[in-house]
Amino acid sequence: MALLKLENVTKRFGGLVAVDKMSLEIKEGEFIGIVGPNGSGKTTLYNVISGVYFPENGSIIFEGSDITKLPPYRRAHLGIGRTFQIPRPFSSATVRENVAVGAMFGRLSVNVEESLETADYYIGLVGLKAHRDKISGALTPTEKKLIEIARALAMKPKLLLLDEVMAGMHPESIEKMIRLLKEVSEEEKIAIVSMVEHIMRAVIGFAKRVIVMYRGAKLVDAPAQEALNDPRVIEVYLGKGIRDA
Amino acid sequence: MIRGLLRFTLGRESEMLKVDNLESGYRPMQVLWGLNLEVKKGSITSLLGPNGAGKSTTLKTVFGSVLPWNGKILYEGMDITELPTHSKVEKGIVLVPEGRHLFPNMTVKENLIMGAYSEEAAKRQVESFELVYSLFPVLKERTKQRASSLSGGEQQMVAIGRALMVRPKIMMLDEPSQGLAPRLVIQVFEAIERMRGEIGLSVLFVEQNVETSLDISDYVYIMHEGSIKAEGTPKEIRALTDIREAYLGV
Amino acid sequence: DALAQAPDKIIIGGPISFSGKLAKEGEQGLRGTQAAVKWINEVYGGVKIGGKKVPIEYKYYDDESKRELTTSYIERAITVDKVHAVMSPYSSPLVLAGAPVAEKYGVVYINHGGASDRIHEQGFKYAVQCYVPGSRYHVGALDMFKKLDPKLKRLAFVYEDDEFARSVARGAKAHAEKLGYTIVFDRFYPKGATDLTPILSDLSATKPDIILGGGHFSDTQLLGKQIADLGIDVKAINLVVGPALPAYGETLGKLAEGIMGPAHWERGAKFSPDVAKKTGMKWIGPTQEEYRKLFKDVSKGVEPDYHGASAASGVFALVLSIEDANSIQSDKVRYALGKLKFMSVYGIWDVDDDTGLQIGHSSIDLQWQGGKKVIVWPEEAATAKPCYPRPTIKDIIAGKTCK
Amino acid sequence: MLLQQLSGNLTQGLILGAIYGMATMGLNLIFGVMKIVNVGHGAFIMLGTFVSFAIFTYLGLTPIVAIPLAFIVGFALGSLFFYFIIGKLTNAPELNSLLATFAIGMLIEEVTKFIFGSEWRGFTWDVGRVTLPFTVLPITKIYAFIISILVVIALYLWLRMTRSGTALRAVVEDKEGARVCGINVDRMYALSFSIGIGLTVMSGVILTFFISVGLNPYMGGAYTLRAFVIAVLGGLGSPLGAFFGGVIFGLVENGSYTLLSLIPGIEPFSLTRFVTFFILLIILLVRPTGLLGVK
Amino acid sequence: MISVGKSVNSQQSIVNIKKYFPLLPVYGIYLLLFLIGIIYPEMWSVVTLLAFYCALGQAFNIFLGMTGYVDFGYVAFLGLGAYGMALGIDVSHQTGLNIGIIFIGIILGLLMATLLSLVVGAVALRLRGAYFAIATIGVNEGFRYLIEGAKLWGGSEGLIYFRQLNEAMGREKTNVIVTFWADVFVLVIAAISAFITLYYMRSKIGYALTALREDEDAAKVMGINVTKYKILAFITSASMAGMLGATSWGLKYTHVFPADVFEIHYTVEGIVIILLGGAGTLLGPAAGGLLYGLSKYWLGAMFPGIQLLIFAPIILIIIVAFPEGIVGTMKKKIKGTVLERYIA
Ligand SMILES: Nc1ncnc2c1ncn2[C@@H]1O[C@H](COP(=O)(O)OP(=O)(O)OP(=O)(O)O)[C@@H](O)[C@H]1O
Ligand SMILES: Nc1ncnc2c1ncn2[C@@H]1O[C@H](COP(=O)(O)OP(=O)(O)OP(=O)(O)O)[C@@H](O)[C@H]1O
Ligand SMILES: [Mg+2]
Ligand SMILES: [Mg+2]
Repeated sequence: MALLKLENVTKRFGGLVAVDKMSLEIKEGEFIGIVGPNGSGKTTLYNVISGVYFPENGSIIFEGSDITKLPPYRRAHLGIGRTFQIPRPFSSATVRENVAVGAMFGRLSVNVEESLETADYYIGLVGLKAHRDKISGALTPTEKKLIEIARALAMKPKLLLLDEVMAGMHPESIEKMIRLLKEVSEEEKIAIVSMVEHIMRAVIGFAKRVIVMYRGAKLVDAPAQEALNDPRVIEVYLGKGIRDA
Repeated sequence: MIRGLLRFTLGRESEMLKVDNLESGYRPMQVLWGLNLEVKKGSITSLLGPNGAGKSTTLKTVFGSVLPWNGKILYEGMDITELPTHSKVEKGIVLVPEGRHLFPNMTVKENLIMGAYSEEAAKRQVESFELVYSLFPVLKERTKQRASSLSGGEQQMVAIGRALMVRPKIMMLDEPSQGLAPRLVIQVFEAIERMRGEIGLSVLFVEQNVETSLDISDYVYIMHEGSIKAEGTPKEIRALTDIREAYLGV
Repeated sequence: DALAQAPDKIIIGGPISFSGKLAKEGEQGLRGTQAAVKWINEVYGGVKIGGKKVPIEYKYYDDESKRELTTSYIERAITVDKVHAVMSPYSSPLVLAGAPVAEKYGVVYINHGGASDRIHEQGFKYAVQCYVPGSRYHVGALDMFKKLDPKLKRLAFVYEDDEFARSVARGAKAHAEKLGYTIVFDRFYPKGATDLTPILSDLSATKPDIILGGGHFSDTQLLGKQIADLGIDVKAINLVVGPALPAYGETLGKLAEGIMGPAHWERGAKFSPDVAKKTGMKWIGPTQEEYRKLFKDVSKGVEPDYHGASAASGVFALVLSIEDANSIQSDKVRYALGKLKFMSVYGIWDVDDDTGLQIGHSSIDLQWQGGKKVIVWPEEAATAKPCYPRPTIKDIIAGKTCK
Repeated sequence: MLLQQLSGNLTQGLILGAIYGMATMGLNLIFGVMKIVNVGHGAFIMLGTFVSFAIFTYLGLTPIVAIPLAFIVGFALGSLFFYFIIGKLTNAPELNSLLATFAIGMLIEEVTKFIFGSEWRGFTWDVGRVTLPFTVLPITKIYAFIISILVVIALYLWLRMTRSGTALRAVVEDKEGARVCGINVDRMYALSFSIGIGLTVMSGVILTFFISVGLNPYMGGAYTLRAFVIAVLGGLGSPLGAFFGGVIFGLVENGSYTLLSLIPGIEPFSLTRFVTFFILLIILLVRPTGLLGVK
Repeated sequence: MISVGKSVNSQQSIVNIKKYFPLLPVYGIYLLLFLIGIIYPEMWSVVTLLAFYCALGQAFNIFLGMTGYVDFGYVAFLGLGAYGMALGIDVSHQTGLNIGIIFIGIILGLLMATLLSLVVGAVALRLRGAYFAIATIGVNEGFRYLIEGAKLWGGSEGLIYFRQLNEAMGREKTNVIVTFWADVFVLVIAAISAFITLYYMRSKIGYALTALREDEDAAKVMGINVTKYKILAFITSASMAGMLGATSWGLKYTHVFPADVFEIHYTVEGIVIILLGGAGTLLGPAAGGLLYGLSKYWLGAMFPGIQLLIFAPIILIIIVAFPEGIVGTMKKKIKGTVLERYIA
């Protein structure tokens, strides 16, 4: 059974069709990369899956049940966790409190003490220990992205949606982060991680399967190397072959 | 050796920007700890380093949106440490900030016009438009579109274009390639090179995209924990394997 | 033993609005009290009690027109300043808010600022009223109109929508019906309204002969102004509160011409020791002119109006009743207040023994004539003849006056 | 008859509404640029009415002279408060500026009381009236209407056509972006605050053309409340929206009276207030950011 | 092994008690107020004033401080509470319930305010920022004019019921209840509100409220039922206001006039108190209430007529000097010291 299934999902903004009749199936245990030119609808797709926006058309099935009309917090309870492309930590709260919120209200919904412990664990994992008790608003954009990752992980999601978390990250950190994601997903049985990214070495290092979006629709859906060597992808997205990028 | 000598003798004329022992931060936290760097006239200089090194803070302090605590910022030999941002812009220093900061409800054209806000720049508005459109032909097709509805890459171009409308002598860019599709990254770097080539602009930029940065830069600084740890031409930096690995991870 | 009990001085006090929306009336009350106290101490020589004469001391606080501060300061006056009687704040709601505190400590509560009948229906033991109760405000005016023009029938009521103005309206309505008037318009406008055009256009359509209405100062100003703006010509206008105050004519200028209003007191009122003697009543306090001088002394030049005179009468009533009781004990003083009937600059003062409701005082009616306030009713007190009918707005603007 | 009443009230309402709108633009400008809810708004309107009063009563001049004067007074006061207080709070939590404007409003009221006393002031400036078939309009009201419209147009043109106006819009859209364009953001803040206060004080003068009595240091409260509602109705941050909001508010406030007066057993005037607030709620439910508000 | 387990357990319970340490200074203040008022009767007049301002701040803070939503129409809940008391007394004064009618009044006040908060919450909480703030002004003003215009509950003439209280409980008791117990109730309400505040702060509710205050959309995606928590805070705060209105206004003044109890000035005062003390902190409203009340009281007693002229600059100085309120700024200063445990 597919973990997540989208059928003909369409999301419009006024005249603009941001996601266009998107159908997609994600099986458990997959690592997926979603790429595509700027404005091709990747973030919008995430917003539709996590419930920030409701689609005009189509349905979203998670673990066999229809969640198309569920509010975002219910989806979080079911196990959909995400980060935001532009980090949105709760600025006046400390890093620890931020991550604890994820644990507290996420899939397992634990009490305050436990979530603080969980938070400490994930803060250590992403390497924010030194900043644990700092007000999160005072961190750099990159550090804020780490908070986002820790917070999403603390939700113990079954499906983790990462939106450009590596952008602006130091190449070495990217490697580390990819390793970490893989480990965590194995340990915690996060069924799949989907990652939107423009940094090809991150995508290649991470994804087994790559979905290329173009103008709101799926252009290519194939194993990573194959997808990124597709001439259409080079044409609309990469500009040159991946090795040069 | 020769290079050092050259710098010593020719420094005065060719030096665009010089940052001397700069300290700043976000009270109470200090981020920059005595930073020194300089940008030569008509050169592309890049500032590389791990996350949290203080690269953005450096640019923001030079620009003035973060106030310097100590040290000096010299621009064409003139002390501009205390100048407010708008005076710096009038003098030809411009920043393309991280996150672009466009005016979302204004059209592309209106955004660009805002760039030519200072009186000096306003006079040369027509000329500037031609320059921007020749560098970024896509923008010409989008003049009437609202900035918020552009794709990320197009937004970055508007941000750079807007900065060009200022008629700057030095442009500072904070991670111009961040969040851009690979195809657009190439375009942006090409644009940077052309700005230098065609209008002799001095450029100081911060990047994570090390390889490309080394490709187009004339001079490179490597920064860590608030100060410069190494500097040199791309060739020199490429040769310093240990430094490269320690601070750049490549 | 009264002698042993006699204090060195009589202390009175309480909150009064110095800031906030009731500041103007509050200040009048304060100055009236101060003027009366000054007279007692300097001219009268103090309050006779236990064979000696003791001065009065007055303590006041600014309640900012707020209930919280009103009750707190009344309590403070009683517990810290140890006042022998509380001087009330201005306005019925604040008087009501403070009454229970005075009750709790069993201290006489001189209500010189609340005209509502209902205050004295609550069973407050220590409260006595100085104003004419609201329900009687417009009685005199109606009598006057009946006398001036018995054929007149059409009355329009346009009052402010609050407790006080409604009690005025209710009293007026009852009396009007008794006199055989037809009420062609009967509407209220909300407190704080800043434009009365809609209600006045509506009123104008009913073609009344007389307009009765009002509530507080600013709305009566507005009524005067907008009746003129809309060119509504009627034979007479009588409004509560505003027209009785000197500022009314200053602000409306010509437009005030011919507008009438009831007042509890007016400068030049014909109450004097002679009149008192004639009616066989006790007189206390300064004469009209002396009072005005005293008032302007303490207020640094402000002209007195009825809010001040009412407060002054409260002080005089208190002094007389302490002397009558020869004690400062609240129950005795309160009993004496009930029995008391006297005349002062303010006129007759007499309250119901039990409820403390003012029954002796009666209002007079004033009219703006030639830019001055004159007393036109009752006839015995009148300083001029009523100007009736009011000139048309057109004539008024052209400069026609009642003279 | 009813129709005549209604058209009379609507005409009056239109004029009043235009003044309300005019009196709200300053509030909206300040909110738009700095996200400051000026709780002391009414105090500045009051100040304007006193300027008008003083010009007329003490100097014997026509209150029209008070219009530019009030603007200058307001502008100066705005700059002063910005320099010493508001400007220091730009980085503090948003609600602090609310507290500051509350205290500033209080200060203005108390100083006015200190100088003018707590007397209810007023004056009568009469330059004749025009009789329409369904109502009578004093000419001063017509002045007020025309001047309000002119001010709205001027503000609109300033924002759209001038350098500083455009810069101000840029600051509204993105502060940091404005900074990199060489716009002196702090000066724009100061400018918008000063102009906002200037407009507000000026609107007090225009208000006296409509209602020249009932002037008192504490009269502002009613206008603050109304201005808030109008600002939201039109869309916060949109000075033009404020104007339309004002017009709607005036029309509803006055127009609904005629209809409500047909219902027996109620007090129609009080209910007009209920109706305006009710309409506000309905509009907000349909358009959560007001009529012309963005996002 | 076993002993280790035990010690862990006992530590746990200590941790739990420690969670409520920050109540100590707050309750200390309220107890002190009460004792001062009792021991020095001449101080009772200050105590009553301070109790009201503290309670107003403390109750309002549950919503405003914790969610960041500014409810300008907050006073409507106090007003309705006052009406609850009025109607309760009006309806039940002849039942022979004696002082029981007071509790009927309080409960009625609580119910009416809660009911209104449910309705308003369901509608207005969809709006954000200043739009919410001003929509609630609309509710408050609309309610006032509805009462006046439709002549509900006596319309603009309001309800006056000192007589009824007298009839139900006799003179002596009425006096004591109206002028003493009403104020004690107010202190109790302040204390209850403080407890709820801390309870919320230290439980998931507090985290949810912080999250939604900062970023509502992000909070939703984190699994927080934003509407639920917002409404929870709104209703709690409103019901406290209902009780406060019932006692501090309804019971204390023994009359209700719509123009007075829907006076928006009280909302502004509430906001001022919270901000002076520090929004979202536990001790803030108490500190703000004391500061506000004492300044008003002493300045008004010492400089009648010009006290506000002095007070306004004081407020301005405080906000420039303590941008996050007195307690908010203090909290930052004492970070890492022992005091930290007692201040929230
Ligand atoms: N809230 C919105 N209102 C209107 N248009 C929107 C909104 N959100 C997204 N869009 C538009 O929808 C399109 C798809 O945007 P989306 O953010 O999903 O792109 P993306 O693939 O994530 O791009 P990028 O790689 O630059 O992040 C864009 O044209 C964008 O401008
Ligand atoms: N607004 C702020 N307030 C407080 N501290 C800040 C703020 N912005 C950045 N910092 C701190 O300053 C330090 C340097 O940040 P800076 O943004 O200059 O780094 P950077 O080199 O640009 O990193 P990155 O590669 O992640 O962009 C970081 O430790 C960060 O936590
Ligand atoms: Mg995206
Ligand atoms: Mg950076």
